[in-house]
Amino acid sequence: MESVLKIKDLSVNFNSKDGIVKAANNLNLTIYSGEILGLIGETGSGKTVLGQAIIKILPQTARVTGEIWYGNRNILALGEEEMNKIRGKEIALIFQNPSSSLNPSLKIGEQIAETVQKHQGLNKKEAWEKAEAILSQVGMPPRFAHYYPHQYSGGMRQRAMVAICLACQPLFYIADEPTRGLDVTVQNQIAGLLNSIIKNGKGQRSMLLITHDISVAAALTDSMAIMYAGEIVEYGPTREVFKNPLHPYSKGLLNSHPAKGLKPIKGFSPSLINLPEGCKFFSRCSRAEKDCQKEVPMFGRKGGKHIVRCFYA
Amino acid sequence: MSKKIFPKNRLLIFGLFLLTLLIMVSLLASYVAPFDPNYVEVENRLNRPGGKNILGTDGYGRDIFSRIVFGARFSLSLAVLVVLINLCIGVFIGTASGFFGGAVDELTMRLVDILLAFPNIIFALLVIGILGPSIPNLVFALVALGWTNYARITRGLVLSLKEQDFIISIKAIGGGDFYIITRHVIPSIIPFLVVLATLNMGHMIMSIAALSFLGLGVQIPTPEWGSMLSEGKQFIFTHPHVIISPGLAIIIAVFAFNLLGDGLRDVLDPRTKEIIKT
Amino acid sequence: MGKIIIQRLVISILVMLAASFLSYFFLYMAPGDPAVSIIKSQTGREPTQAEIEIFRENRNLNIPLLDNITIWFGMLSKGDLGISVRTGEPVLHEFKDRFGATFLLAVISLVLAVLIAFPLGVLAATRPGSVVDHVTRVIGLGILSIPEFWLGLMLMVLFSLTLKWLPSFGYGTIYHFILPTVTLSTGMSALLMRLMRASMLEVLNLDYIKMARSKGLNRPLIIWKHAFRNALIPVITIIGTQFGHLLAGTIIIETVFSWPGIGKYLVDSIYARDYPVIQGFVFIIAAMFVVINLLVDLSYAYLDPRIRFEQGRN
Amino acid sequence: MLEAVNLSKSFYYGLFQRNKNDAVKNVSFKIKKGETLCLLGESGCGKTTAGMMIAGLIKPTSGMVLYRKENIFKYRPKELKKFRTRLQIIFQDPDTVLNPRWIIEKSLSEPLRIHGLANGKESRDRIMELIETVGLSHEHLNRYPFELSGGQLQRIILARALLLKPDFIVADEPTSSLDVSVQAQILTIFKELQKKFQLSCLFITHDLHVARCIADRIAVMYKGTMLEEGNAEDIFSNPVHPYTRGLLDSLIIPDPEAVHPLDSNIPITSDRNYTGCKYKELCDYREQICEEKEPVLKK
Repeated sequence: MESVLKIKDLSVNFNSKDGIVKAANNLNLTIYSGEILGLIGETGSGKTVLGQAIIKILPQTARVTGEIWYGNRNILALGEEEMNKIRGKEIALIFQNPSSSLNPSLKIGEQIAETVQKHQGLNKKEAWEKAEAILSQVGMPPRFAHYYPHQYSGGMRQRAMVAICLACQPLFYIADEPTRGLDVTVQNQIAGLLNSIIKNGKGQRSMLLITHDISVAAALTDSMAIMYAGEIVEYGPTREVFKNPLHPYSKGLLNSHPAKGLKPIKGFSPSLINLPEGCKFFSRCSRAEKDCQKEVPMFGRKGGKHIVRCFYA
Repeated sequence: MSKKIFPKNRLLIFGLFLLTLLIMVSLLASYVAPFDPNYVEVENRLNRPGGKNILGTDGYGRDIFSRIVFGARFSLSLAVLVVLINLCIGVFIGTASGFFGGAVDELTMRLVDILLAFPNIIFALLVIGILGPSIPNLVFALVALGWTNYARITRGLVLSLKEQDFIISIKAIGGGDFYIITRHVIPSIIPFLVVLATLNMGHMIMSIAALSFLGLGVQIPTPEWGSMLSEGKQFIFTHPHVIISPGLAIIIAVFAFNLLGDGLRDVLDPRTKEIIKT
Repeated sequence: MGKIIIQRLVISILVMLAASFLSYFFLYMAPGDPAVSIIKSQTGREPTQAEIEIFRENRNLNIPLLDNITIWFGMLSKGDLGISVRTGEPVLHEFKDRFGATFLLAVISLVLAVLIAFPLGVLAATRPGSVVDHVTRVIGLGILSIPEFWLGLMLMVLFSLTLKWLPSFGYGTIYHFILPTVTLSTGMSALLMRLMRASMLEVLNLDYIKMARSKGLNRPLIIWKHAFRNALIPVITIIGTQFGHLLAGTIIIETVFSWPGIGKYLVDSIYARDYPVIQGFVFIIAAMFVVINLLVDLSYAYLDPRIRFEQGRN
Repeated sequence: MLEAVNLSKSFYYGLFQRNKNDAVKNVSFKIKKGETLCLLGESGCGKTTAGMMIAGLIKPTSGMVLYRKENIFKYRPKELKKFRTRLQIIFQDPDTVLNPRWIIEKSLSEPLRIHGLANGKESRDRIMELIETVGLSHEHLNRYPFELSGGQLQRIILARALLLKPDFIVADEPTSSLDVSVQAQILTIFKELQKKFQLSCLFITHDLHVARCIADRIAVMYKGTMLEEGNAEDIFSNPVHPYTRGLLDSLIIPDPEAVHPLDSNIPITSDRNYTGCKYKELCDYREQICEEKEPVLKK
């Protein structure tokens, strides 16, 4: 399989009054064409930062180091102008919380059309026609193009968000918690929509699905990476990770789901400001030994593509 | 980050410094002022700044610096008085109306809407124009409309607080209305009121000065900044120094309050929760 | 939408009723006999009993307050605001003659203020923490601390007296406009600039701006189409409420520059205790203020579709 | 223990209050001692309003809430204050439940102060005991709410709720703003405490997974009405109402081997008030009678 996006040693830090927030540390990740890669993590694991780093819309206070290779271009080295030719056209970001991510004073049709106008050089009328076509593609009547976001329900707003991202038919999608805060039935619909976008892409389209919800990850993703305290602790094909989670955190995370036993992990996640030395999961881990506290474990390969960052897994 | 916050705090501290200076001056006016502010010396009229009268003398030969110093006492205490009365009325009505809602709320808020629709100064002009210029009338004119803004803002704050879980949860624990208002609601809105009142101080000083300038506020022989300007207006083309320094005094006082209010607003912003603690 | 207009109209009518009621109420509370003071101010001597009686009869001062108000509303419904004691002209005429000058002064100042404030505010907001931002912030705060009438006097001293570039007062040529409008718009633009900056800063931090960036739109488009429009909404409301401030400013500025508008006339009438004029003018100004507020609400609704389509919640 | 009888709440809005919105309509249920009833439904179905009425914080338009056979809305102020010690409520978003300007200890001891039970050492001992029961330590007492994570705050709130030794808890989505691993912690503690103190509970949630873990009985709500009520196991193994069935079918489970019936069609429903069954627009089994009458609950 061909790789679409290669993330190499990516670190993201923020300066804050209380110290440096290490939101992401030395991330390495490859996304292959045609696949949905799930990035699973809880609040404060740094997963949202990664999505915004790829498309370079982090706030100016962020310090980003490393490389993000998109094809033969390193995104982190590109200028704003070149980036604007990629954003929305080749890489699209589906935001969490569509209620605040849609511009309240512009019609949905306009919000889709402006992207098309910008990237495909169409005039306003053609762009609007396109917008209506895209809306029906995501299962909404074209007349909804003339409505404002507040006239949509929560689920429809998320659809509109997907429609905006779909406007220029990009090949790479980043979906940031697309199902958070939605009702069960609507969650199912949005998951189905995202799945169909990638699966109908003839193996050309791929997606980075950022989520905290392991159910959604189980249903949609081909492979998954689990993040804890700014680091990826485990990566592998979804089925294997679920069948045989190797990292103690991954095990804990899966087992704490109500449908899988509701067995809690003890302790609390560390703050991203004062990260401990060595393995970040040390203090909560039942299998930890002394050396875990001294150095960060490297990734170990456990057969095929399944890798884990733990000395004792 | 620290770099961004620094100038803000510096402005705040500068405002505080100016204000302390003003308060000291007005409290110790009789020690600071070199002359009696009302001592008329016709042969010394309209002296230019310099010499024994630092800021010169006015049309009656009175020492301008001394008049400004005593004027500070007058202008500041009058503004403080008006702001405090407004604050008390406004907070009382706003809290009652926001917390208990219902028909009383509906009525008071319509009244506030109506009163707010009146331009402040025009209303004051109307009141003073008919009742005649005097200090009680001036205070009445500025209070009659002034409380509405406090009431409106307090009500808004109380309304949004009332819906917050932490207030509802106290209710669920068994806390009564009086307990909730005095222990949770009022303390939560105090920072906002402090900012509002501070910024309003500057506004009041200017309004009082403007009315006095028109001859409708503090009356002429009294050393007050606005009335000094009103008196000095006739000498503007011959002896502009008569109106320059009282104007600067107003600017300094208003600027001090504005700096303070603006700085406090940044510091007390509820979104920067960390700061409230310190 | 219709609901809002109806609500506002009801409030507007109430405001105007309250305005006229208040002006009457205060008239009755006025110290001393208005008849005496008015005749005195006209003739310059103590009035005789007969003169007072005639005056009272003419001015309906002998009948009770409520009846008097009814009469006034009756006149009002015919567009009659009474007759100026000072000039003997109908109040409405006096108003019409002077309104143009005031209106021009207010509108030109407002336009000038907006033209200065909006670009500066946006500029400061798009570069938070920069030199431009800090300078505009401190200067803005400083300008807001200057009393308008004093600024007017200072400009007069500088440009008319010292430099002799511009006329110090009066009305007529374009040069006469410069000092008053500059004076009025200075404070206003500082205020609007600060509001614009704050509003813009808030909007620029919202998710939909990130969204617009992620679509590959370029910066000017994001700032003006996505951010500015939404940032404008709260500023417009303030402009509406500031109109009262502007009117108040006009009154004082007109006195300073001897501008032949309604403000100066109102102040002169107050000095002369010309009650019908005070009453009538306050009423008209309140009415104007109400209309402006109504217009602001409408433009607000135009800018913010959430309000335009509001079906009524609460 | 506690009984809701035909609870209804309508909100009126619009010019002259012309429009009416039935947030809750004729909801009835009983909760026995030590039992957990789960009120299950999607956002906007009226489950929170129902919970607030049970807690006596919203007055119902009609119907009543019986606590130990007494209507709580007929209580005199003194009785109501007593009732407030018997029933406690836990909110969805722990970040907003404590006064942001107070340290944790002050907020924790507040119920004791309100009811005049705070006597220095005794109150402190009770707080210490509870704070350890919920897995925190005394060092958390001197912190401000913003310094603690959502999970820690929810533990504090749990401790505060138990301070007055209540026998009934209304829990309104207590874990829906928390991460899965934290949710597991809170739910585990919650279950332990419930057993230990013999608490009855009305547990409001939209999460079927959570409902399954925590409920003895489940009541399904949709657009303000109750569609189905029964034992938790029965509801999950044999749902009767088409809506409940649809809900269970659309549930995504955390198992990549499972077949997920993802359905990307969206039904567009209207919000208007209408006659007949509330679910008719989406129902596969719709018939003429559904248009005309609103069905009533039957065994």
